[in-house]
Amino acid sequence: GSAVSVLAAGSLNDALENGLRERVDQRVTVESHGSARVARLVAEGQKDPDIVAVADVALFESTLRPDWYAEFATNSLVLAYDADSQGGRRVAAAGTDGWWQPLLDGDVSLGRTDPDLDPLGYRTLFALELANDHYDTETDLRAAIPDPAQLYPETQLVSQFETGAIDAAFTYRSMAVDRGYAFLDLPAAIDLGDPSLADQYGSTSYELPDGTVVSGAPISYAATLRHESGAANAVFEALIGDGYLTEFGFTVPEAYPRYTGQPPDGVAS
Amino acid sequence: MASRAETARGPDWLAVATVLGALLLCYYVLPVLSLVASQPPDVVLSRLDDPDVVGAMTTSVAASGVSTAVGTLFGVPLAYWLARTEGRTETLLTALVVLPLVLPPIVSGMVLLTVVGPDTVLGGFAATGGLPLTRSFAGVVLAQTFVASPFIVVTAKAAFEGVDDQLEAASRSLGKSRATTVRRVTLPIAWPGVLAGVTLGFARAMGEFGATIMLAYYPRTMPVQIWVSFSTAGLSEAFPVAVVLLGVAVVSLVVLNALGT
Amino acid sequence: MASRAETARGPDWLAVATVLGALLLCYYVLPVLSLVASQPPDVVLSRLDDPDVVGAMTTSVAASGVSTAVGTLFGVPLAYWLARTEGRTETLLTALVVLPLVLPPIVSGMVLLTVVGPDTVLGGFAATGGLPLTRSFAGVVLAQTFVASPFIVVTAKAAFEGVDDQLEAASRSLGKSRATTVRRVTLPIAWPGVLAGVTLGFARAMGEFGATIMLAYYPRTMPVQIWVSFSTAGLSEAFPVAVVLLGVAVVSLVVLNALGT
Amino acid sequence: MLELDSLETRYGDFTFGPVDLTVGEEVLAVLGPSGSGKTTLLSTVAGIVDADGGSVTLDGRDLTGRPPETRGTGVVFQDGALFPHMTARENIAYAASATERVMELATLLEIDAVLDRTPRALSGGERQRVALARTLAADPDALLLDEPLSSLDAPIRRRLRLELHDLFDSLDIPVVYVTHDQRTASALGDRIAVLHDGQLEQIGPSSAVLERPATPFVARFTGSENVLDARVVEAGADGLLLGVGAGQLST
Amino acid sequence: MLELDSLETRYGDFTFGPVDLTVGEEVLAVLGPSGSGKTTLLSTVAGIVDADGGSVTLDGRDLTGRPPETRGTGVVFQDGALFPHMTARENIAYAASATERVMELATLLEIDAVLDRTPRALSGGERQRVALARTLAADPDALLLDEPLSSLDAPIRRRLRLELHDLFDSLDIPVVYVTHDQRTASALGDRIAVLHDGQLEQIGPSSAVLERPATPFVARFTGSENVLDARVVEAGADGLLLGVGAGQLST
Ligand SMILES: [Mg+2]
Ligand SMILES: [Mg+2]
Ligand SMILES: [Mg+2]
Repeated sequence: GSAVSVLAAGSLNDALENGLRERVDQRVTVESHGSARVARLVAEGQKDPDIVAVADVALFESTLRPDWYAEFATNSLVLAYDADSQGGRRVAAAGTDGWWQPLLDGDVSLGRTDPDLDPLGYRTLFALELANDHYDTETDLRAAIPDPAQLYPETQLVSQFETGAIDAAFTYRSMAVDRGYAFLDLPAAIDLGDPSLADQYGSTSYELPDGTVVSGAPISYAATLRHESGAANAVFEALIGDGYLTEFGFTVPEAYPRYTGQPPDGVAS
Repeated sequence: MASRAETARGPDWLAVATVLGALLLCYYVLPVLSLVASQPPDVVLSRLDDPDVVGAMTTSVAASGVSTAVGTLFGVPLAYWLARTEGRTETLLTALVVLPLVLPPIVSGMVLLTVVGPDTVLGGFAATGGLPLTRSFAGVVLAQTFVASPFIVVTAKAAFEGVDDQLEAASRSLGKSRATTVRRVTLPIAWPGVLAGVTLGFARAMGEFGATIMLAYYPRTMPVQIWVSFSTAGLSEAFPVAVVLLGVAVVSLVVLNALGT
Repeated sequence: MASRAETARGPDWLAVATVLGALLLCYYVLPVLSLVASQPPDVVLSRLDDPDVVGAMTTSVAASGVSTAVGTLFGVPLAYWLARTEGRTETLLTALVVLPLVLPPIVSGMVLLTVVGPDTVLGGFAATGGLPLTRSFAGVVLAQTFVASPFIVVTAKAAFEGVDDQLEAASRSLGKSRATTVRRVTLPIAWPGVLAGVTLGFARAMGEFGATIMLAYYPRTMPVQIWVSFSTAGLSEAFPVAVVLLGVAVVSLVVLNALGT
Repeated sequence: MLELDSLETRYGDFTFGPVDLTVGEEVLAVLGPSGSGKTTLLSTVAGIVDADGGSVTLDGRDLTGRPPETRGTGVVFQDGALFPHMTARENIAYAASATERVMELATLLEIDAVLDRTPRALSGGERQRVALARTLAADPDALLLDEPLSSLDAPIRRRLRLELHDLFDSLDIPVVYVTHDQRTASALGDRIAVLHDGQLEQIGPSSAVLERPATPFVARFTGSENVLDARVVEAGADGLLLGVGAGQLST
Repeated sequence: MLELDSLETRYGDFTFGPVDLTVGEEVLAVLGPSGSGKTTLLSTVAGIVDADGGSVTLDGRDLTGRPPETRGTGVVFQDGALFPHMTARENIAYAASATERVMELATLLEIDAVLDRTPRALSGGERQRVALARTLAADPDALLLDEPLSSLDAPIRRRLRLELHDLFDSLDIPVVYVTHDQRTASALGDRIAVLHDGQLEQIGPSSAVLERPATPFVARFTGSENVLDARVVEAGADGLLLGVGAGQLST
């Protein structure tokens, strides 16, 4: 039969391409864009995939409103650094407990993505705000560290980082693992990776240009099945269930997959 | 005339021009060279064993070939017609041909989706007929044709305008149809310009990414494959594939030009 | 000759060609029309009050203007030089000029970063001199020039090749320097072709997105602004900006052609 | 026989015709200054431009609205309009049905020696000979010539004019020869038609037109010098009193 | 005085020269078949192509390696090389330092009437006259002509040849006139140089070269017919026994 089409968040691309694909017998075509774009492309009818997977549950509550969805993995923020650069080595030396100090000192060129365009962008701001309390810093990190000059579109951020133009960048753990970056794991209290800390994360927020306010929440990947068929159902099951995700830097909590709304009978059996 | 030796020389403009031209050439070559040089040949060659890369290569060459052929088949008549039309109609229609160039390819792709997408009349009709216009080879060709064929039209039009239309009148009064006239008189004279346009169009089609990714994504072309490699594994995976693309494109262009002359 | 009336007519190739050309034109126009028609004029006009859109418009026109000027200043001499060079050197160097067309623009941007990025010799030097080559107007110009100027070079080269080089020999033996010769003899004769190339280059620069977003992102050009609008608010925000881009591009192209002729 | 019936063509502001004209197996020289519509006349008859009214008939076949290639009207253009990418031989062979015909015409027009040259390498006279050979190779039912001698230098023009005269005599088809040169018109035309501003001013045997111009324009254009500008001063039963310059003249 | 000293130019397989040549205030006709290097000779002297060896001196100035525009060598090209986007007047004015010079040359070359035509509207003879006027307008110190008559029809060629003869007489500069036509060479050249395969075969006063060809090539090319292909059959003390065709000849 024809291939099962998956439209997925860019950060899932490696896991789906190189993990999921070889675990299923069905032919799968994976297409990836930024999560926000994935949601818009489907919402506005420009793409009509069998399965949609996004990096932020919020997109399933706002832009795209499927009847049901399954959360199937979490991701966390890490601070990737370029071990070949002086700034990068400073970050590494400061370690999990002190990484913010060299950033404050200004001798690290930091990169992050645009909070207006990209969940990774505002999640970085959340992490900085959460770090204030966690490390009990004197300076407000969320106010002191960000600088518009650090902003890049995601593609450019990665290219800049990989070509050594940036010493350190906030990124998803999965991405750092996929690409073999050197990175610092951040404490669970600030890395947005632990669903049990949802309330704590929720104390932070960011206002998008259109006035929408997004609140801090665990980075939870969600997927929905839009067109049921034997093949699509099987691929969906594999996508949300199989253990391949941890190999690619994701975390699959005990409670996952977790359903919101009523999945059809063929799913979640 | 003894004063001849004193003829004002001023700055040596030829040298200045050569330097300017050489600088631009360097600006083209340096990045490409840096790309090629940074990839060890064996790494590049190993990509030729990757079935994804080979598939993308095949799709790229085939789709660029088809969209160049389509652009030529439809575009050369359009160019001819524009060249033989005068006044406001010509200006207006030529402007329409340039419009696709002005749109960023991703926007072109989005807009094309509103015309040939799966839930449009055209797209739905074609899909039920077994030829889906998106996520298909046809989608790749449609995207590439939209973005690349205007170069064929604009360049071929300039070439046709260089052919004296009295030669066509002469041919026809000798009893030859317009088709024969174009084939044996106009096209041979305009050929170098038409071929230059076809070359530009093919090259642009090979490099097309934005509209392709909106309209098709599958089957993957080389630019999409580079994108996938980049987004799964970063530059170190993407650049070797880009070098393969360059190699394939150069070979194709050489073949195209050899066939064309 | 009574048999004249029976001269084989066959299919009416002119009609066939006209239909082919018209179909392609429709393929260009339909999406653009669908884009423009879907946006109520007042929605489009309201975007002209948005400082982001106005800023992007200014950046786009200014940067495309500068990169077209740079492409012309550097590219026309290169085109002239290529046209007057023969044999393998010409083939090889022309191939180099076409290479930037073959690379997907995002890849071009990535590769350019390896040459003019902030941590490269060139980029670092320029940045300390106060002219950063990325995330700056200069970055936009560099991206657009890389992607768009090859069209100027290839088209102008074809135009120069149409000028008999004996005319240049004649001019110089009349005591005119090569600069004067090019200015008063070669360029005037080749002008329509050169102008066509400049038009193509400007249009392509206006639509440039992939390399620009890699090299600059800020200041935002219209294509970047369209992308930002789409990512933050979807098609309903992006398409009106795209219509503004089309309008601005058409006006600029008309002005460019009026200035050029 | 070539018949033009109320033939009319409009080009922007310029209107050619309506013109009625019949040309038998003879040479009609159409004489007129530049801008008088000579080329429009030929182009309309040959179908290179579309007529806006009237009809063209050749040997009884109605040509109106037909494409040029089916009309059988051979045209020789002012500068030859030779195909630059073909040799002289290829130019002629393009129109000829057989190779023998090429050689035959080359001999007739004395261009055997230059058959393998490209148009660029031909002299002006050679170019026009090749163009003529090419047109004749298509076996036209009527021959239309658009000032084929005007770009030639005087000596070669005189010589080719003589040869054309003999050639036209040997052809048994209507020949329309358009020129702005009165001498060429009288040397080649059995009849002369004078064209002015898109209208036929006079038509008749060459000698008649040149000796008895019907209008002041014809007189002036064909070189008669005894035309005066006059105004009617007084019109009586016995004739007109005309004012000419400062004097008067009565008829 | 124009002096060529061991001048040599290579074009792929073809080598022109080395040639030594001195041209005073006279007309040197360079006669040779196509491919013999005539155009290369002129181009090298004018600096349009670079010499690979030797030197060119004009009135004592060493021209070697200089760009064409500083040489003072005026060139008239085979087909005129008129600038197509300029009228005849503009072509001449392009080279002239003053408007009066344009009118003066137009009168000298009898082209006053066609000054406002574009090159396309000129006859072949007019074109070459304009080209000549344009070259003279630059006040050259030497005049180089590359078969300027070869694309003209015979009658106009003969006439222009006569005029050129008088014109050259009135110029007090070296004139090098390149042609493949023996008649033109002898009509115009004070001396004739015969070029063959890039080498000077013979040079001397016109009559001498034509009457006493120094080599079989010169004899054959200048039209002497008494050259025979022969092979040495026997060489004895009293002379050679040559085989010619089927017969024999002893010297
Ligand atoms: Mg036109
Ligand atoms: Mg060349
Ligand atoms: Mg020659």
